[in-house]
Amino acid sequence: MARIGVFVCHCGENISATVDCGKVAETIGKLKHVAYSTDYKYMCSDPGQTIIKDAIKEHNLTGVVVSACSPRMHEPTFRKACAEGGLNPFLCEMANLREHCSWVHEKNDLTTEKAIDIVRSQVEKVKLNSALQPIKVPVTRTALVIGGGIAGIQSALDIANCGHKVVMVERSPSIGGHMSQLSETFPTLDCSQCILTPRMVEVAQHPNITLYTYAEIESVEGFIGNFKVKIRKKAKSLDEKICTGCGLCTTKCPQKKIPNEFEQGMGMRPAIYIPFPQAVPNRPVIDREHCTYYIKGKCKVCEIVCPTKAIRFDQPDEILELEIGAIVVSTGFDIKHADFFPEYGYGKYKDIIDGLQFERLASASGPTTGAILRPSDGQVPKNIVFIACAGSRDPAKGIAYCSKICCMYTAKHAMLYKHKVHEGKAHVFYMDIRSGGKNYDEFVRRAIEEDHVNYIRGRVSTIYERDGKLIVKGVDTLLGAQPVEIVADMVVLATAGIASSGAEELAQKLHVSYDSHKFFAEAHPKLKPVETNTAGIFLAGACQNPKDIPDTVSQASGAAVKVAALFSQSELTREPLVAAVNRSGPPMYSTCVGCFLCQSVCPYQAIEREDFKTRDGKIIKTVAKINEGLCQGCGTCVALCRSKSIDLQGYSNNQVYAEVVALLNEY
Amino acid sequence: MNNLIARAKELLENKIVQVIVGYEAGPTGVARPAFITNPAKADLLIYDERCVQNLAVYLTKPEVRNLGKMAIVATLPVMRSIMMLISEQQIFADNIIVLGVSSDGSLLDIADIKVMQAYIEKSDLGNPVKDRALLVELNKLSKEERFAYWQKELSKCIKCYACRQACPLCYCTRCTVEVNQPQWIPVQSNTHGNMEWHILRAMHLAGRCISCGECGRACPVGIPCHLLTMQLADEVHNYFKVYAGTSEKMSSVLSTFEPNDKESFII
Amino acid sequence: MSENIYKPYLMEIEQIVEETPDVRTFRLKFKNTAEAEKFSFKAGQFGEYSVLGEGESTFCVASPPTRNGYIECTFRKAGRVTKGLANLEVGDTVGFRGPYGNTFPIEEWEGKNLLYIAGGIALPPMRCVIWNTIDLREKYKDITIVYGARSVSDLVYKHELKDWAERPDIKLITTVDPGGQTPDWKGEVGFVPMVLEKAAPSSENAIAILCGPPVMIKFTMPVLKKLGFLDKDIYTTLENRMKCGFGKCGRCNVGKVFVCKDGPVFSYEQILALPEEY
Amino acid sequence: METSRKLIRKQSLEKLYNQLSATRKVYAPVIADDKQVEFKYNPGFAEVTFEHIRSTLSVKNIAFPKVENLFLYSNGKTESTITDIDLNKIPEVVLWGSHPCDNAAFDALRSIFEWDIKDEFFSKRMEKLVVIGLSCHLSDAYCFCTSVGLAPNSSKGSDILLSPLHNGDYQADILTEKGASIVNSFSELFESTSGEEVVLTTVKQKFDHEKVTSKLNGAFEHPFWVENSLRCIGCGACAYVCPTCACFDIQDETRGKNGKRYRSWDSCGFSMFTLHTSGHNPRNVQSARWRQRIMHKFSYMPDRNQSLGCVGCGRCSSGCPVDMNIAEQLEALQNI
Amino acid sequence: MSDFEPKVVAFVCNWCTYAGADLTGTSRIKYASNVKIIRFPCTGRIDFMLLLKAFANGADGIIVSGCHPNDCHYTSGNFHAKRRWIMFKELMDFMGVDMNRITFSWVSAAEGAKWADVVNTTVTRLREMGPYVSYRDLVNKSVEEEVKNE
Repeated sequence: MARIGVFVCHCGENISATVDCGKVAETIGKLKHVAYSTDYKYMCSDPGQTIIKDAIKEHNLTGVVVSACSPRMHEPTFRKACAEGGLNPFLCEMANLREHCSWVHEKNDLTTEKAIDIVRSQVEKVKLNSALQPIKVPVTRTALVIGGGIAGIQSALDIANCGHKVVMVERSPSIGGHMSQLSETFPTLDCSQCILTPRMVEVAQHPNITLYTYAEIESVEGFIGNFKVKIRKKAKSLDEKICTGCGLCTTKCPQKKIPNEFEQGMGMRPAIYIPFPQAVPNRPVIDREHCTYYIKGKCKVCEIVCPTKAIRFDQPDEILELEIGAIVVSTGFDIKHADFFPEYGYGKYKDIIDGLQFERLASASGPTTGAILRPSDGQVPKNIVFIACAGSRDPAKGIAYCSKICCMYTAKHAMLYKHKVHEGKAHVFYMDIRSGGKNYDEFVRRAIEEDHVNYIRGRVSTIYERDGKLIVKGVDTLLGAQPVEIVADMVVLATAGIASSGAEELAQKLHVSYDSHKFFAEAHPKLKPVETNTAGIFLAGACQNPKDIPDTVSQASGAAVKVAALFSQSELTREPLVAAVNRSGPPMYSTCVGCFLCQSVCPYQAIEREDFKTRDGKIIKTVAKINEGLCQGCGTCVALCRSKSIDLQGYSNNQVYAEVVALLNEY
Repeated sequence: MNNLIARAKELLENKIVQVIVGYEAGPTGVARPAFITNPAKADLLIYDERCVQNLAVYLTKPEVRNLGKMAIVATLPVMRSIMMLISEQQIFADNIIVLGVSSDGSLLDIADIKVMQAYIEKSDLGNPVKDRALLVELNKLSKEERFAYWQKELSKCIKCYACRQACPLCYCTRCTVEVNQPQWIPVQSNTHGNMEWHILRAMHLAGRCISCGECGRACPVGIPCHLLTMQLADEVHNYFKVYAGTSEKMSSVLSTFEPNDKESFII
Repeated sequence: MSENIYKPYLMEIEQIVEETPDVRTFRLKFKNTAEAEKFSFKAGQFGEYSVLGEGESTFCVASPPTRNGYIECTFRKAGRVTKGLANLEVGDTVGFRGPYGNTFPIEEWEGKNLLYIAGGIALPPMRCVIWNTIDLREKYKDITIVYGARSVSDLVYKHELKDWAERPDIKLITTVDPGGQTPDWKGEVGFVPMVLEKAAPSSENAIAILCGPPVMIKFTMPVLKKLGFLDKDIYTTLENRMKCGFGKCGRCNVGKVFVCKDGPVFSYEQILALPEEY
Repeated sequence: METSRKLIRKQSLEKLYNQLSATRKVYAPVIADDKQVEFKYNPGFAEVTFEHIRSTLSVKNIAFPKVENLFLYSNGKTESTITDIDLNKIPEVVLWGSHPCDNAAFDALRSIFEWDIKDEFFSKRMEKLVVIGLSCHLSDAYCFCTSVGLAPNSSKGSDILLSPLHNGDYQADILTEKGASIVNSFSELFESTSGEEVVLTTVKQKFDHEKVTSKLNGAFEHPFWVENSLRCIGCGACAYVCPTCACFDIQDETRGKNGKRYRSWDSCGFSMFTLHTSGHNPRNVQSARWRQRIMHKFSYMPDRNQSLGCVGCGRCSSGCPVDMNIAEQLEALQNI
Repeated sequence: MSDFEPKVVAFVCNWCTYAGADLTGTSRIKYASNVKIIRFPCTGRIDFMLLLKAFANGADGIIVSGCHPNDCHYTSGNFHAKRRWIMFKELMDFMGVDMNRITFSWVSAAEGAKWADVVNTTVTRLREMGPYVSYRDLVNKSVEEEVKNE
């Protein structure tokens, strides 16, 4: 039965000044199935809403068209009013007579006719609306945090402190990420490890956090609130429960010539190792790739020396299966390796290093215990050149973006150098100084003005060695592109921040989109910077794009709030305006023929497969099925589906067709 | 042809397949699809210039599938259809054996899908030469003349849907024309409704048409409706540099995109 | 002007009963009294009901010929036409063509016991003959009605079921599928064949009329046979798709038999002779 | 009425055509640009072909149009009104030069449309139709009229049957009152017969239709249907080109308040033809649909309508994209 | 043709062009009242058949508009739409349907003025082109076809 009520709003005079609202109500009232039609000065006011509610009851309305302002303005208001009047809120539609009619046209008959056409099309649409119920999706209140850098640590702690369970997965043997490698942090120059390590410990000890290091994501299935995640715990080759972390094995390991990742290759480590002294967990792992036992089949020194007999050479990788409700991706970034710059002679000249290597040099816990010594001969460099934008903002190198952190850390590096080598000279080649941020520009000014760092605006074209010195040739564009040549002892390249290795594979496992640089893509660049296109998966930190610690921590907390909000209820309620693939009885089951082209257009991976089977399990037919938890209702699949087997609630084929016909035909 | 018959016999005798989908000669001399299940009848198989139907249409026909594993005599369009059907998950590569035939009628050795792909890739994937000429002629006409041309042609359409049924890629169990909520395409045949139908069909084959021309050939009233899909096949190649049915993993152009797709008409 | 056999009578909806959330019953009255006077039909016959603009749909006349002046139809909202019907209100216009088809041979049944067995939405096609025989109650001996539905809310004609239950001259057994009962449900719980087997009505001098979904028919037939019913004493209706209703459009035939002309009522004996095309 | 035979000279034939087409609608065969033979209203005599074997489409649309309005309606707020089609407006049409098979098909159609309840739409069109048939002097491998009880010069369904003579003139058999009235109005054009021989093609008999009909009884479950319909792709070409296929669909089409209920050709070959709303389909495979087509024409119709549903024109086979050759299949059927 | 007012249907996405048209309203920028808007969640939802149906029901022109590339609320709906329109346009051109009667545009939620401009240029163009007689004739002739035997 269709009994439609039409309520035409004057909006004060906003609509009635150009549209004859009375005539609209009267004309529409003559339409088939329109049981009630009226106009009123302010439909959104309390009395106006009361008119709607009363009419719903009195005329037993099955649909309501409020002809007023933009639905983007008041649709929620009137849907709520309908619900209060006893009508399913999704049986209410709005005809936009204000923004799309009265405000943009002159007062004349055509404008009123247009208003009538608009209302008529909504009447025809609402007749085909269905009473919808919000979709409820159960939520497993456990979060997965992928990556144990500062972003992951912050998110995990925030979520855990909200009282929810967190699983943190870190692929290296310790959490801490790049921040643990840093010496001091801009703009305050406080010690990075001093502020980070307590957080690391807190993660390890938090009752709500389960930490898996040396572990990676194997696969992710399911959807928001209901992910099924498989985690591969790589074999550490020791029993963590027995190991006391005494470190004896690491000192006795005969294989000691492995470039130390934590030291950015500026130091060596054994095959069984704890990445750094403050590592969490503070237990060694055996690097099977370099371990003599795994290579040659004998050695086992560590097993012999271990006081607790914790070494397990035959330990297999372990696959854990977890039920997860939400995922925070905080896999961080890498920096472009400096061999990307053959013109700068990296690799050829030992004294050209990258920013992270400089961090290690400057770090009190680093290979030089904080002394700035050049790698080639261990001498203190007297003249040091920092080159910003090494790779960044260079479309020719394929990296058009700004890595954002380099300007600041280059200033910091120059400052640290000057603080340690007072007589030394620091030069910085830069393109622009980007120092937006609290106390950031002051920090750079300090480097220039107090520490007398020589800032040269221009690019370095080449570096070559002459007489044991590095000749840095560039231009100073502020001096009219005058050539500059600096004889340096050491050069530090602020190489571009790039997506972490394996980011692409992980994005594919998560069904999250990523940009052309393999950085994870946010759902909306402005309004959903923390969300991804896959509901229930959020981003924190530099896995999205290079960012500094404060930004990373803010976003990490933002992601944590998103997770906490999701976990605030045991069920997730979603607007039911989602797509659905039709179903019917056997033998057809659905008119869907299973071509799954819809799968490739869905930005949300909301289209799944459903098999219909015989009693003995033989597949009769496989058809598409929409996961209501993931579908956002864009309808791209609907327009693509050739057999018209998918339809979209609220914008069904029948509805939009009726709208087109009703806009153009009088009834 | 003898090779084909021998191979067909061998496949049937060794029970590698249960049916050979190929061509035989009908009583009036025209070639037609044949379904050989008995090795003794493999001698009926022919392959020559009369064999024009795109046999891939039978790969999705339930009663043919019920016969068991099949081997199919496959010209280039059939092979491309097979690629499309695999990529659209209608058939599984493992369930069919491809008896490839080259344009001169010799039996190709299509051992597996990779070989087939290589064969397809080195073939001319554009529209058939005679149709190219027709397309050039039509494209030379003015807009008004083309509108008149198609009106005249489509006024002949009787909505028998032979074009649809003959197309290996029109495998839907329910076509849009059979949807009545809403009634997208009028049930009756009239020029306007016929035109809507042919637009719909061409759009549904945009990026999927493998230029076999079967739709136009099947039309009992002689509407060159294959030119519609072929024109789009050309456009797909112009715009997106791809040909349909060249890989089992391919997704049709309308279900994928590149952010930098070029067009010149959106303001 | 000669008769246009495709032109429906225009009927006005006089009354609407919401049987279940998606099943409604319309009482339709002829707009033209001359047409009303000319019109007559018999139990089992069907018609083409139409919403002008949506098309026609085939249902049996659900009211008995013994009640004059109106016809009733009961339909479930499923396709385009029934959705169109579902949108109508009292006072709206419905088209009706008919009556078409054969009838239940109720004259032949006089003096016999009648056993009606229906499942779900298949009670409406039987309601006509049920009421017809009830209205001519003295001509028949025992009347037993077994009616089952998936759940209590799926039972149609709830008020009539109540009437029938209260009548001493009718034995009514209602049942719902396990799980479909409500706390205050007083009928049986179980599938129709089982309930029928339990009730075990006698096949002595009896006719069984059976309508329901194919799966119900499939499992009820053996029970009827076990009870001793002969194929010729079991009646059912076939409901093939049709457009014209009078043997021209070419859709409804089962082999040589036109459901629209030779049916919809068939004895089980006749059904067994048909090829499997229904 | 008593039939009579006259002679009409070639030049007179042209006069007859021109005079007929000057005063009424004449539906005559022409060869179109694309070489297909089609029937057109009132083409010039020079355009009219006498040399065709078969037109692409049959001429059944003259009595059973591919789309035909059944009535018009208008929906008000609650009131609806129906307006009848004025069948008296159906014009008188002369069907010119159609072959005996096509003309016999009108009888087959009549056996459906006038069986039991008379379909006025069809009957009225038939009433207004005068058929001036043309015997066949050409045929091809698809023709099989002789197998279904007809011949290249069968007079069934014609009002006047023209048969070509060796000298280029035509013999005219006047078969009905309608035919006679035309001959009477143009009596100056007709002469007495000359004894000249008619030129007729010979069509080989391929099967015995009575034998087929009797074989079909009880052949419902025969594996023949599946084996011989594998090739069928399930289009409606055969039904739409067939002169006797009469299945139709009824649909509504509305624009604004007003609309029409029409019927349009349909085909039992379509998979959705018998689909129930529930999803159940009594003829759910193509073999069942192919069987229906043959059964209907050669078993059900003879049984119920006392008419064979086939006139041997061969269109379904020549028009079939996959060479489903009905004559071949019937020949095989009589021997199963 | 001076007093001819074309009927125009606009198919727009909810997040950009519909909002942009709202902004046109709040900015009180006037435009031709010939255009009536139908709201879709995304340009990706717009079925090309609906455009044909608009012409079939008497539209003289059509506007299709959504988010600029990269701005899609659903990230990629407009990219898919773009490909669809490329194909549709080429097919229509090939069939001789006048594509000057369809305006495709990207109008963001901030481009209220652009929306008014898109509408006005389209309507001005359509006024010059006159009613879509050839398509309407096609539709009307088709309606008559079925009764040509009468």
